[in-house]
Amino acid sequence: MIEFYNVHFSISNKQIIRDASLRILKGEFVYLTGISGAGKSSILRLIYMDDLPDSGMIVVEKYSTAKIKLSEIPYLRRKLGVIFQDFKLLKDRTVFENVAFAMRVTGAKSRDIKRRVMKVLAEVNLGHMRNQFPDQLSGGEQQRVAIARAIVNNPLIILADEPTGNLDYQNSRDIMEILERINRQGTAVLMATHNREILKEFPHRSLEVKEGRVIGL
Amino acid sequence: MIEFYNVHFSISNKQIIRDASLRILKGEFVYLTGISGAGKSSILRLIYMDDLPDSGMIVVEKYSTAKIKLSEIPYLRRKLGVIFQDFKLLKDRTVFENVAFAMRVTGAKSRDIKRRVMKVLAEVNLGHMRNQFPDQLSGGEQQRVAIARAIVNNPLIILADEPTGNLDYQNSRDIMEILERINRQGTAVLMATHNREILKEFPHRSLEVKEGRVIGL
Amino acid sequence: MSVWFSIQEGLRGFSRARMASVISIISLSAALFLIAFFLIVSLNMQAWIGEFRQKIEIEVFLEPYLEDVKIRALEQEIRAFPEVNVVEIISREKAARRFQEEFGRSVFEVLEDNPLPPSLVIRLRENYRNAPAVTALSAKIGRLAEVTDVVYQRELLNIIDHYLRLIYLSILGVGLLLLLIALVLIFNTIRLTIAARRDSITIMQLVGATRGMVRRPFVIEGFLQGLISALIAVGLVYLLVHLTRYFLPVVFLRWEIPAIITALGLLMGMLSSRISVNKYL
Amino acid sequence: MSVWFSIQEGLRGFSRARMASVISIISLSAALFLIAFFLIVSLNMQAWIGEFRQKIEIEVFLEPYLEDVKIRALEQEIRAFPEVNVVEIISREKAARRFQEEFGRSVFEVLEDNPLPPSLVIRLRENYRNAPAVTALSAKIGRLAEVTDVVYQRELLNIIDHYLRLIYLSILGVGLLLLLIALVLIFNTIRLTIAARRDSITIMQLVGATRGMVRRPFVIEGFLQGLISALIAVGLVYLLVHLTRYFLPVVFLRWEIPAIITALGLLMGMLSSRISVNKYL
Ligand SMILES: Nc1ncnc2c1ncn2[C@@H]1O[C@H](COP(=O)(O)OP(=O)(O)OP(=O)(O)O)[C@@H](O)[C@H]1O
Ligand SMILES: Nc1ncnc2c1ncn2[C@@H]1O[C@H](COP(=O)(O)OP(=O)(O)OP(=O)(O)O)[C@@H](O)[C@H]1O
Ligand SMILES: [Mg+2]
Ligand SMILES: [Mg+2]
Repeated sequence: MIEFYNVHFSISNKQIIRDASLRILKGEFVYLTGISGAGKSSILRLIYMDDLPDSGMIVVEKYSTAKIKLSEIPYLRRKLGVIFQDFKLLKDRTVFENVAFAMRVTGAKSRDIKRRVMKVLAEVNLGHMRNQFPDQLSGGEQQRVAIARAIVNNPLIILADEPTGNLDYQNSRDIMEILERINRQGTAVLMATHNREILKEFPHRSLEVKEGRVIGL
Repeated sequence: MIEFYNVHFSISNKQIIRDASLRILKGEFVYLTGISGAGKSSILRLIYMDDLPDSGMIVVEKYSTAKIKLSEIPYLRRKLGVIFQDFKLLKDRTVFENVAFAMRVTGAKSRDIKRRVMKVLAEVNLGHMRNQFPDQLSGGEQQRVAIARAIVNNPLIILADEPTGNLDYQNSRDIMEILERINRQGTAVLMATHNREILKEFPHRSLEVKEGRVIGL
Repeated sequence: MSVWFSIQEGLRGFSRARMASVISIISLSAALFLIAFFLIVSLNMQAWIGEFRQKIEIEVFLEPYLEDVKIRALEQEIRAFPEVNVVEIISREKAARRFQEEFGRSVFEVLEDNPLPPSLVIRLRENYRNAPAVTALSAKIGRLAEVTDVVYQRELLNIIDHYLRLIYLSILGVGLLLLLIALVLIFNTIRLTIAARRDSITIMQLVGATRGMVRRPFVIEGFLQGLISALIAVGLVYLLVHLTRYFLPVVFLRWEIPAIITALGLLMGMLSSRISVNKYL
Repeated sequence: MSVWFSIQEGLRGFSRARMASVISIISLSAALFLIAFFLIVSLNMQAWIGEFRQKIEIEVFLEPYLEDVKIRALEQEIRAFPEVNVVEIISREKAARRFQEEFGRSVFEVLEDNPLPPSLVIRLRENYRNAPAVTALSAKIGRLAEVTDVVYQRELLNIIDHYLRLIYLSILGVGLLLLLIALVLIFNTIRLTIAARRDSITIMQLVGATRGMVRRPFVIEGFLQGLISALIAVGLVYLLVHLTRYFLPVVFLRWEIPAIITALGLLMGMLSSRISVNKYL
């Protein structure tokens, strides 16, 4: 599902990932840990191909960095559900529109979009906030919108970057349960997190990013 | 230091805080908890007077919402150090400039600014990143810049909104130790957090925001 | 499906960034109005110059005591020339009246007899109202029997020809300049509004939108802005022409001007949007 | 201290938002150039109109056989009038030459004697080159002894007076219009660049900056943008005038134009910034 082969990656002469290799199978649930600035978000960015590696190869589903065309990247991304660390919500759209947008780009029908978006908003306990704009939401509410958008398309893989950083214990558990349920339905989940309580309560395989390498724990 | 007297606050017809009263003394360290969307950030916003209450009164240091003039608010804010939940870094300035800006508005001398900024950046383990721009930083690094900016002026009160949400265990402990040290020097700290590990390891008085009210635990 | 998506997104984007849209439309209208205004001025100037050239005359002096029949025969002959539009006969009596006007005295004050010759005044067809054509025609007429002299304002004609070429060149220069300025202003305005939304552009792509899906709504928005601005500019132009008519009855407007303005607005709106958004794709 | 802070911040802001600054400066230059261009055109037009009015003449016909001494005496008398600038004597011989030019035949072809009277051609002082003054002066001169007739192109003069008023009105109208368009464009451009930085404005205030501390750097930035744009516009104007001189030797430039443009650039840069930033304070 996701494979890194000796990946090197640097930005503006700064080596961020050096010789990282990893493999995540279909339907796996994997944590990505490491101290602040270790390179967790960079690894996720390489997976959704916002950046491409300097050397080595990354294979995500049927797409490989060795031969993917720029025009194919959007289609790769539609198979991924990404929860960005900084949420990346569209400021000029309501909660509903933000989540719906990810479905609209796939060409889904309005009626299906409406039904499905309402359903995932309810799952993250935000049904009543669908007409608010992002800057009218609390930090945790924004994070839950980002989560809703990531799962709305029933993706093959979920990339979750610190998805509970702004959530209280109960909301965090709810989100984890959603992710585990989706995972049980066959979706692979790769989740970067610092939350040791979560790691303990919802145990899964962990990978640690350290000095630019990925180490299985 | 900080007093709320029967504060009511609503935005666009939505009642967010109802009849909240609290008192935080000089040099106290107080946690603010509550589920996502409870109103923690709103209470902090009322303290730094980005919003004013509909009724009731808030007193912060020598400033009271009952009689503060708009032109006095900047002077109130210079006595506070705020770590915003969404960091609120200036995107077009480097790490150094972001932290320095909070000092420059107070009219500090360039030489003092330089020395002090370097010092607080070192404290949050970011000395080597002083010339990067915020979007060249990881989430946790951005959060630490926000923390550095909040403490750079040796404020009377620190308002910290989820300051460890994007930090690993070790960095979180480092930050907590910085906050406790500053607190011991007489600075009051009001910290909104969901991190139960932190609450357990660094025990202090806790206030819970629930249904718009503030409850002492 | 995808077209409908683009149109919906374009319309929404338009109302979403309302402040920026309003500012763009104001600026675009102003720039388009400028061009329309220039087109009207140059169109009217061209008309005035045409009127002016119409007044070019060649005066053909005939034998002093030529009979009326012969004069008329000569008039017929000259009228048949392809260059000639109108021929007016100035009889000896008319010439005497002209003398009075010119010199403040009647010919008959000094003489019983009128010594002034009859003449023909020739006006030219449109394509021949210039110095070379007039010179050629004068030479041709000068060779006719019974013609004593052919007079035209050679100097004036040269000056007119010279200055009118300059005026045409100036109009062309000013026009190109204004067009350039307007294009730059329109492009810059749209570019600024799109730069303000570059975060959104990035996010849309991260969420799986293709470049076309991101670009097309912006192009449609640009189209709409161009359209609305062009309509406003055309409205202002009509208003201006209407008001100006109170002072200058000659001002007129051709349907081509609204058409040019609208086409320019649409094209620039779409093109500027496209180029600007491509910077962030 | 605070002044130094503002200047530093202003300069930094200028280089920080480089793309927006460059776009603003291009747009501002274009708008200022437009105004400068219009000022030059209207200045030159005014000069041309002045030249044209200089050519207004009154022709005073005298008794046919008046002696030269008396003609000269009359010339002296008329020259003393406050309205009169230059008086030229057209002797009888000169009049004969004019006749030849006008009618294509020599006076001496028909007559031994020259029947044409001498005359005086009067050019006027600047303030009297208009229809009412000319009419009044003509009447006054007509009453002098030995003057038989006073001739001037009454109709032409009326037309000139009428059209020149219209031209002045048009220039004024066009000028106000262009000024308005330029002001709108400058204001909108600056407003868009500042709107793009409203997040920064909010953050600065949250961190303890006073309204003045936020506002002043933007005003200084606007000042700089205005200054640079004005310099570019003035440079372009000089270039344009220089190039135009190859075609139209009359084009000239007064030092007031660069001054006006620069003042306008500075003022609009500062004012637009101030108004725009105040929206977010
Ligand atoms: N555009 C950039 N230019 C320069 N350095 C960058 C850039 N983006 C990221 N970095 C650096 O790369 C390193 C890894 O960043 P990354 O965001 O992957 O860390 P992370 O593991 O997600 O950290 P966190 O837990 O704090 O989010 C950081 O030190 C960061 O400063
Ligand atoms: N501008 C606004 N307009 C409307 N509602 C708002 C606005 N700002 C905040 N709210 C609402 O007020 C409530 C409290 O928000 P607040 O940010 O204080 O929550 P919080 O306790 O900080 O939550 P979190 O832990 O998720 O950050 C939320 O339900 C939020 O949606
Ligand atoms: Mg990260
Ligand atoms: Mg909050």
